[in-house]
Amino acid sequence: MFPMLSQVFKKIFKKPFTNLFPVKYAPKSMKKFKEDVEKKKIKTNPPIPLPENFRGKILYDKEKCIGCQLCIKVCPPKAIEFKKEEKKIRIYVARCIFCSQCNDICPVGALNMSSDFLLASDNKLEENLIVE
Amino acid sequence: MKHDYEISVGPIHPALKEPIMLRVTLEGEEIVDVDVIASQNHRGIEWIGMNRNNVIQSLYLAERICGICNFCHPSNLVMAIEEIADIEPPERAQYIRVIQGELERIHSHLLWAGVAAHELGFDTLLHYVWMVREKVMDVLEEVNGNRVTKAIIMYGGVRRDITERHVPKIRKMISYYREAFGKLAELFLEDDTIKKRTRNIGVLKKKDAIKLAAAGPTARASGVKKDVRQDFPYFAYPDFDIHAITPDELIGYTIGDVYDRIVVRLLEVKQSLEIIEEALNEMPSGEIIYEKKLVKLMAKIKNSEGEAVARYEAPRGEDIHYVMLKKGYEPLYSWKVRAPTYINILSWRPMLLGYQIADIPIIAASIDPCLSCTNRFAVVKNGEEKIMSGEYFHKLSVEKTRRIK
Amino acid sequence: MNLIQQMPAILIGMPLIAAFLTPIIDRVNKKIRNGFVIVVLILEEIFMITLAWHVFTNGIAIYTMGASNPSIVPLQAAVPIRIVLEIDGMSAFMGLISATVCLAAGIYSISFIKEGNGKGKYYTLLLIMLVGMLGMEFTGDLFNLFVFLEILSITSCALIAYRNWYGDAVEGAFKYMVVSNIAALFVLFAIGLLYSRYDLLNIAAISKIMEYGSLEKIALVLLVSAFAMKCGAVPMHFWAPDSYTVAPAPITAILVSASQASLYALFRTCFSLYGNLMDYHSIGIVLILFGLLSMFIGVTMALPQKDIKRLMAYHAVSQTGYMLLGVGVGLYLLGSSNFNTYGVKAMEGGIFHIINHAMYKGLLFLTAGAIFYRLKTRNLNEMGGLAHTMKFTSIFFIIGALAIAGIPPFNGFASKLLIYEACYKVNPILSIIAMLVSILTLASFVKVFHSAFMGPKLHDVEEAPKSLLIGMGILTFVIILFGLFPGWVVNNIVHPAVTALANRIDYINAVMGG
Amino acid sequence: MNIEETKQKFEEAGYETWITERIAGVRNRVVRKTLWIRVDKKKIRNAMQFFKNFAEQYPHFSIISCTDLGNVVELNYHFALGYGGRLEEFVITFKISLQKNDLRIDSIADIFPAIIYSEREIKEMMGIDVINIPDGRHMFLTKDFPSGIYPWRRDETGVKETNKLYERWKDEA
Amino acid sequence: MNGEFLFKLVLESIGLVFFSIFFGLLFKGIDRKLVAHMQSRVGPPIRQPFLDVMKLMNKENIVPKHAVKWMYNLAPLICLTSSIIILFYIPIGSIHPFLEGHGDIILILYLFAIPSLAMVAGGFASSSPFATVGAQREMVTMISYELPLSIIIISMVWRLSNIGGNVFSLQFIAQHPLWNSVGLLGFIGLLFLLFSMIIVTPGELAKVPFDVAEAETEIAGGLTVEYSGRNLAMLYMADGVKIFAFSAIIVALFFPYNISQYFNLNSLISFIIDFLFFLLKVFLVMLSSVTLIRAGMARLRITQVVSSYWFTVSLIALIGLVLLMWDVSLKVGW
Amino acid sequence: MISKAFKRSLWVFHVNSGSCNGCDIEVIAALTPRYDAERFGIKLVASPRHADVIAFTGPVTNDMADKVIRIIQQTPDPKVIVIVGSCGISGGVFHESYHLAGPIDRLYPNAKYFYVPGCPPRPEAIIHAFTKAWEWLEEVEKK
Ligand code: SF4
Ligand code: SF4
Ligand code: SF4
Ligand code: SF4
Ligand code: SF4
Ligand code: SF4
Ligand code: SF4
Ligand code: SF4
Repeated sequence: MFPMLSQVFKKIFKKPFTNLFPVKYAPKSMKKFKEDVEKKKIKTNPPIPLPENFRGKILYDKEKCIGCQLCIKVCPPKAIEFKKEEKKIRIYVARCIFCSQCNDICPVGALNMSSDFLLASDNKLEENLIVE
Repeated sequence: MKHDYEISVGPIHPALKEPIMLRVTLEGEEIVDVDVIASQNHRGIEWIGMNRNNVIQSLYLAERICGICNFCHPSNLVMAIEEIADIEPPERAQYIRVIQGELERIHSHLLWAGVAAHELGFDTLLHYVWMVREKVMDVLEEVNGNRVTKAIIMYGGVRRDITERHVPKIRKMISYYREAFGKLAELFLEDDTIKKRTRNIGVLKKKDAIKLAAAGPTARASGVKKDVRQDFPYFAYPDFDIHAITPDELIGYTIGDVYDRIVVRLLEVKQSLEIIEEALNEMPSGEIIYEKKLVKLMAKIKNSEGEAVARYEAPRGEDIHYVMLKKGYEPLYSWKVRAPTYINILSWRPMLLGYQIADIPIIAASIDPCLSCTNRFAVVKNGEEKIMSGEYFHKLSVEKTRRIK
Repeated sequence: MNLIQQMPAILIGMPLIAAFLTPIIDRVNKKIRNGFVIVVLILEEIFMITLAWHVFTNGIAIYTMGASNPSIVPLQAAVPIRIVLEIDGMSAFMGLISATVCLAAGIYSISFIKEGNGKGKYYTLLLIMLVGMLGMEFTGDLFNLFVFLEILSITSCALIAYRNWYGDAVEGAFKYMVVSNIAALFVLFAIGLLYSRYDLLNIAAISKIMEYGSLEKIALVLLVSAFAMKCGAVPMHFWAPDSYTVAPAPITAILVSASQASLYALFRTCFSLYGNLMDYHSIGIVLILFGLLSMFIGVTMALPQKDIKRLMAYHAVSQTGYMLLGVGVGLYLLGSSNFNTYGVKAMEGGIFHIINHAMYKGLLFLTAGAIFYRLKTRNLNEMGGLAHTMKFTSIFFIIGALAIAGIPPFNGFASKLLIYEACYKVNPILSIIAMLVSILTLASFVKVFHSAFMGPKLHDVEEAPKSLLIGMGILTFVIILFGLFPGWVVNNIVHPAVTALANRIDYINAVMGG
Repeated sequence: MNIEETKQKFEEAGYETWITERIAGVRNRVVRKTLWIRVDKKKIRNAMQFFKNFAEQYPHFSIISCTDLGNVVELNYHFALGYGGRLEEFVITFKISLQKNDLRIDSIADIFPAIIYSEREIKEMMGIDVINIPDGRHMFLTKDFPSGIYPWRRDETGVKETNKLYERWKDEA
Repeated sequence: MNGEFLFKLVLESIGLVFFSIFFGLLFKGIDRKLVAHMQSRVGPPIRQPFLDVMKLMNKENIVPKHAVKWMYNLAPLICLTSSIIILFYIPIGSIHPFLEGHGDIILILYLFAIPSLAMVAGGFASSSPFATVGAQREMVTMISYELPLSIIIISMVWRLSNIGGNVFSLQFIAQHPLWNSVGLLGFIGLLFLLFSMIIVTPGELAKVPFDVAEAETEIAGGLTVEYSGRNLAMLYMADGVKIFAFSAIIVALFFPYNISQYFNLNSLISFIIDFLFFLLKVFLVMLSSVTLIRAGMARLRITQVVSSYWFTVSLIALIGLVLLMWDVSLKVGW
Repeated sequence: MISKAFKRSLWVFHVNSGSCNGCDIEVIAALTPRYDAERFGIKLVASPRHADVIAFTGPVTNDMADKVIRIIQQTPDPKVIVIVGSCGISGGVFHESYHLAGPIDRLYPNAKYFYVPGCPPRPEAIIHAFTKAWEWLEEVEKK
C-alpha cells in the first residue's frame, strides 16, 4: 500500500547521505568562519572528491604559448581574446564553458584544466576570473 | 463559480521548469481545452550554427541544446557530418559512444522519476531518487570531467577513452543499480497514492500515439513498439539485442496512462544497465578517433558537401538532425533539429482533456518535456529595435530604481 | 394607572395608530414622516424591552381588552369573556425579535426605498406588519391569532409586491398569497373544529379542558401543517425563496421574523394548546425529521444558487431546520426524565436560534440589499471586487456569514452549540448532520463572499448610504453582543421563553387562575 | 514492406527516387538506408495520399527541414517507415523545391495531423505560404513578430543584426 | 474584577502567546528536521523556523496592486491569533486550560476553522488566480474533513456521556480517558477513531497528501502566493502553532495521561515532568500524524481528498462509533 | 536593515530564463540529499514574493526579458540575485544571438549580483555562491 512509510521510518535512524561541505550548518558569522578556517581553528569538510580529469578553471602557461590563435578559433563561446601587442591570449572564465577544446588543439600544450571549481564571485571580471 | 476560465501555466510556473506556456481552459477544475504557446526559450541555436559557428563550435552548441541529454544532439550532428564527409569512426569509439548514451539515459530517466515524484507532491521520493542518481553522476564525472556536460563526442570518434581506471567504477554502479531497482520499482509502482494519481490519468491511446507521431517512452507506454536503437540502429547498437520496451512486459497489459510511462522508464533503466555491461565486456581495443589532428579534421569537413539525416534514440524519444554542408562554407549550411519533445507536446492535448488542474503538472511532465530544445525561435523586431530591446529594459529598470530611491 | 400594565395594548395600538397617521404626515413633509416612523419604531423597541423585562422577572403578563384592571381576566363560568393578550416569556421573546428587526429595517428603508413610489404607503404597511407580528405573538385567543395572521399575510403580500414594476415581484407575492390563504383556511377550519367542540376560543381555556380525541387530532394536524407551511419548513418551503427574493431587502428581513411568528404559533400550538396531552413523542420525531430535511435540503439547494437573495432564502429554510430540530428534540423528551438535562437544552438551542437567525439572516438580507442598491443586480456572477470600496458592507456580510455558519465568537455558534450538545443524546447522527450542515453553509457563504466582494475591482461603486449602514449596524451589534455573552442571553432571555413554553400549566393558570 | 519495394512503388508512379546508405555496427554490420523522393510541389498532396494509402503502417512523421538555396527553397519532408521491427526501419524524405518568387505549398495536415507544428514553423521561419493550413498562428514566434523577417532565410529578409549586449558584457563595471 | 486579577490575566495571555509561538516554531523545526532525515538529508537545524521568521519580519511587505488591502493585511493577523487562542483551551500537561468553558470541544473544532477561513479570505483578497484556486480548494478540503472530524468528536462525547458530567468540556474528556472505561469492542472502536483522527490531521493542517490548497507544483503555493514579509511570517507562525495545537488536541482527546502521580515528587517537579511528558506525547502524535504521512505519501487530487474523507475515513469513524455503541449495549446487557 | 537571521535563511526562487537545463538540474541537485542546501536554511519557494534570492539560469531571451524584470521587482527587499552558469553571466555558447536581450545585470543593474561560472557548475559551487552572499550581507550589516 504505502511502501514509503516503512522506508521513511527506518531512515530516521540512519545516517544521512549528505556530504557536509563545507560545514554542517550555517555558521553564525561567515566572515569569522573564514578567518577561523584560515587560522586552521576550524576544519572544513572537503567537497565530494574530484576525478582526475576534472574540467575546472583553465590554466594557461604564458611562456609556452606561441600565439597561434588556434584556441581562439575553436573556442565555442569565444571566451579567449588575443592580445595583439604581446601575441598572447586572455581567457575570461566567466564566459568559458569548460569544454577543454582549446587544450586539445593547442599545439604546444600551453593550456590545461585545473580542478579549481569554487569560482563564485560578485564581480564577473575579477582577477581570479581572468586568466592571462 | 463554475464558469469557464483560462489559466496560463507558465512561462514561469513551478510545474514547468522551462519557460513554455500552456493555456488551459477550465470548467470548474476540469480541463476543456489546451493550447501550447511555445515562444519563450528560443536562443536561435540553429541560426547560430548556420551563421556564426564553425563545426567544432557547433558541436558544443548542440550539446547545450539541452543540458539533460547533452549527448544526443551532438551525436546526431556528428553522425550526420560523418555521413556527409565519409568519416568512419574507430570501433572502440562506437562502443564508448554507446556506453555514454546509456549512462545518459539512466541519469535522465532517474532525473525524470524524481521530478515526476515532485510534481505528485511526493518530495521524499524525489530526494530518494536523486540520491540514487548521484551514483551515475559520479560515474559521468569520473569519465567526462563534469557531472553534466560530457564534451566527449568528436567528429570521427570520442575525445576521451574509458580506461581500466573507469571500468570497475562503472561495474560497481551497475550492481548498485541492479540492487536499487527492486526498491525503486516498489516505491513507484506499489504506492497507492501514486497509483491513484497516475492510473488512468493522461491516457494516450495507441491510435492517437501513432497518429500524432509520438516518440520514445511516450509512444512505447501507449503500446507502440518503436525504438530507434532497434529499428534503425546507429553506433555499435546493431551488436546488441535491443527491443522496444512496452509496459505489458511488466504488468501484462497496456493502458497508455502516466503510470505506464513510469513503468516504461523504469524498465529502460534496467535495459540500459544490461547494454552497458555487455558493451564493457565486448569492448574492442584500438584507437578512439579517426583523426587526431583537429585542424586536419576541420579542413576535411570544410571540403565536404552533401546532406544527411541522422536519428538517435534520446531518453525522451527520437531525436533527428538534418544537416547540409557546402564546400568552403565553414558553418553548417542547413541545420534542422527535431527534438523529441517537439513532437511529443502534440500528445498533450489528448492527454489533458477531461482531467483536472491537479493533473496538469504530472501529465505535462509525463512526456518528460525538455522544452529547452523545442521552444526556439521567437521575437525579433526589426534590426534597430533588436538592439533597443535590451537597452530599453535596462533603461526601464534604472528608472524604476531611481523611483524607489 | 400602571404603565407596564398597559404596555401590551400600547405596543399593538401605537404602531396601528402611527400607521394611519403616516400617510397624513407624508403629505406634509417626507423628512418628518421618516422621523416619525423611526421614533415610533424606537419607542416600540424601548417599550418592548421594558415589557419583556417585566415578563422575565415577574412572570406572565395578562391584558384584557376593556377591563378595568387589565391584568385580571374576568371569568364567567370558567370562560374568559373578553379578548385576552397573554404575554409569557416566549411571547416577549418573540416580540423582542420583531421589534428589533423592524427597527433596523425601518432605518434601513430611509435611503433604501426611493421617494415617489408611495413610500408613505410602504411605511404604513411596514407598521401594520409589526402590528400583525406582535399581535400573533401576544394574543391568547385563537381567533385573534387568525386575525393577526391574516393582517400579517396581507401586508406582507403587499410589500412583497411593492416593486410591482418587476414582474417576478408580483409572481412572488402571488405564491405567498396562495400559501397564506391555504394556511389561513387550515387555521380557520381548525379553530372552527375546536370552537364547535368546546365553544371556546381562548387558548388557555381550551387547553385546560382539552381532551385528546380524534377531532382534536385533526385540528392539531391542520394547525401544525398550516404553521409549518408558513414558517417555510421543508416540504412546504417552496414559496420562501420566491417571495424572499423579490421583496425589498428590509421587507425580506422582516419576512424572516414574520415566518418565525408562524413558527411561534406552531410551538404555541404544540406546547401550550396540546402539550403533554398529545403524543408528543411522535410529534417530536416529526419535527425532528422536518428539521433535518429542512436543514439538508435547504443548504443543498442553496449551494448552486446564483441569485444572492435566493441563496440566502434557501439558507433561511435550512436554518429553520435547526430551530425545528432543537425544539423537536425538546418535545420528544418532554416529560421524560431526560427532559431537564437535554430537552431543555435542546429547546434553549432551538429558541435561541430563532432570535439569532432573525438577526443574522436579517443582516445578510440587508447586505444583499445594499449590494442591490449599488449594483442593481442580485446575480452573483455580475458582482465582484466590492470589498475594495464597500468596506463596511463587506464586514457586516462577513459577520453575518460567520454567524450563520456557527463560527465563534458570533451568536450562531452559541445556539448551534446548544443544539449539538443536546441532540447527540437522542442520536449522535443528529449532531453530526447538524455540524455538517453548518460547514456546508459556511462553504456556500464563502462562495458568495468570493464572488461578490473579492477579486479585482469590477465596479466603481461607493459604500452604501448611512441609513443602510445604521440598519445593518443595529443587527450586527446584537449579533456580536449575543455572541460574546451567550450565557447571559440564555439565562435571562431564552430560558424564560423555554420554561414558558414547557410549562403549559402556568400558561393556563395565568388566565384561568389557580 | 522494405525500402526497395517502396522505391519501386514510387518509381512506378513516376517519381524520381534514389537511396543513400550508411553502415553501422561493429561486429554486426548493418546498412541503414534512406530513400529520397523528388516531388513536384503541385503533386505533394497526391504523393502523400499515395504514400499513406499503400504503406502497411501509419508512416511516422519526423520533421520538415527547409533550406534557402538562393533562388530556390528546398523542403524535405522526413518520414520513417518500418518501425517496430528490428533493423527494418528506413527513412523516407520527400524533396520539394519552391521558387523564391512563388513560395506556396499545399497543407497536408489533414493527411498527417502531426505535421501541423512543422507547417506552422516553415510558415513563420521561412515565409512559406502553406495553403489551407488549419491553424496559421505563429508557433514559436510571438504574435507581434514583424512580418517580412524570416530567420531561416539567407537573403535580405533573414536576420542580419544581432543583439550585441552579450558581446559587450565586459564593458560594464 | 479587581486590578490584580486583570493584571494576571494579561500576563498569562502574553505568556501563552509566547509559549504557543515558541513551541509552534520548535515543533515545526523538529518536523522539518525529521522529514529531512527521512529523506536521507541532514536538514536544517531545529532553530531554522525561528531564523526564517526573524528574516521574514525584516523583509519588505508588498501588497499586490489588485488586492483588497484591509482584508489582505488583516487575514494573517486573524489567522495567527485564532491559532493561538486555540491553545488557550487545551490542557497542557497538568496545567488546566487557560480558558475553559461550556462546550469548549466544539468551540475548538470551530476555532480550527478560523485560521483556514482567514487564509481563504486572504487568498481571495490577494486577487491572484492561484490564490483563488487555492482558497476554493481549502474550502472543499475543509468541508471534507469536517464530516469525519465531527463523527469522531461526537462519538467520543457520546460514549463519555454514559459516564455523565460536562462531557463537552475538553478538560472533562481529558480527565476521563475513554480507554479506561471501554470494553474490548469499545477499545477497537476507539482505535478506529484514533486512526481516522490521524488521517484528518494532515487535512486540517494542509499537509501532504491533503495539501491541495497549497500545492506548489500545481498552483504555486496557492493561498499564500502573494504574501511576503511580515504577513508571510504570521502565516508561517500560524502554521507552526496549528501543528502544535492540533497534536495537543489529539493528545488531550486520546492520550491525556500524566505520569507524575506514579512518582512521589513535589509539586514543582511533577509539574515539570508532566509538562515534558506532554511535549513528548505531542511530539509522538506529530510524528505519526504529520511527519511520517507527509514524508511517505504523494499528494492526492482534490476529488480524491473529498472522496477519501467523505467515504473512507468517515466510514472508518462510523465503524468506530458503531463499535462504541455496541460496546455500551453489551455492557448494559451483562 | 538586515537581520542576522537573514543570511541563515535564504529562500530561493528559481527562474529559467532560457537555459539549457544543465544548470537547472544542478540547482535541484544542490537541494537533494547529497548536497542538501536546506541545512543552511536555503530552500526553493514557489513564488517570488517569498524569495530572498532569485536564482537565474540561462541567458535572457527577448521574450523573457520583461518577465525577468517583473520577477525581480516582485521580490521583496532585501534581495540578492544569483546567476548560475556561464551563459547567464556572459552569454556562454549562446552569446551574440539575435534573440537574446542581454545579461540580467544589464537589464536590471541596481541589485546585488553573484555569479557562479561553470557550464554547469557543480552543486558545491552553487552553495559556495551562497556563502559569498552571506559574507556580503554581513558587510552590509556592519555599515
Ligand atoms: S575550455 Fe572551452 S570554452 Fe573554455 S576557453 Fe577553452 S575552448 Fe574556450
Ligand atoms: S593554441 Fe596554444 S599556443 Fe596557440 S594561442 Fe592558444 S594557447 Fe597559445
Ligand atoms: S511566477 Fe508564475 S504565478 Fe507568478 S506571475 Fe509568474 S507565471 Fe504567474
Ligand atoms: S521544485 Fe518545488 S519549489 Fe521548485 S518549482 Fe518545483 S514545486 Fe516549486
Ligand atoms: S531549436 Fe533547433 S535550432 Fe534552435 S537550438 Fe534547438 S535544435 Fe537548434
Ligand atoms: S531532446 Fe529534449 S531531452 Fe534531449 S537534449 Fe533535447 S531538450 Fe533535452
Ligand atoms: S527538462 Fe524535463 S525535468 Fe527538466 S525541467 Fe524540463 S520538464 Fe522538468
Ligand atoms: S551555463 Fe552551460 S549548462 Fe548552464 S545553462 Fe548555460 S549552457 Fe547550460
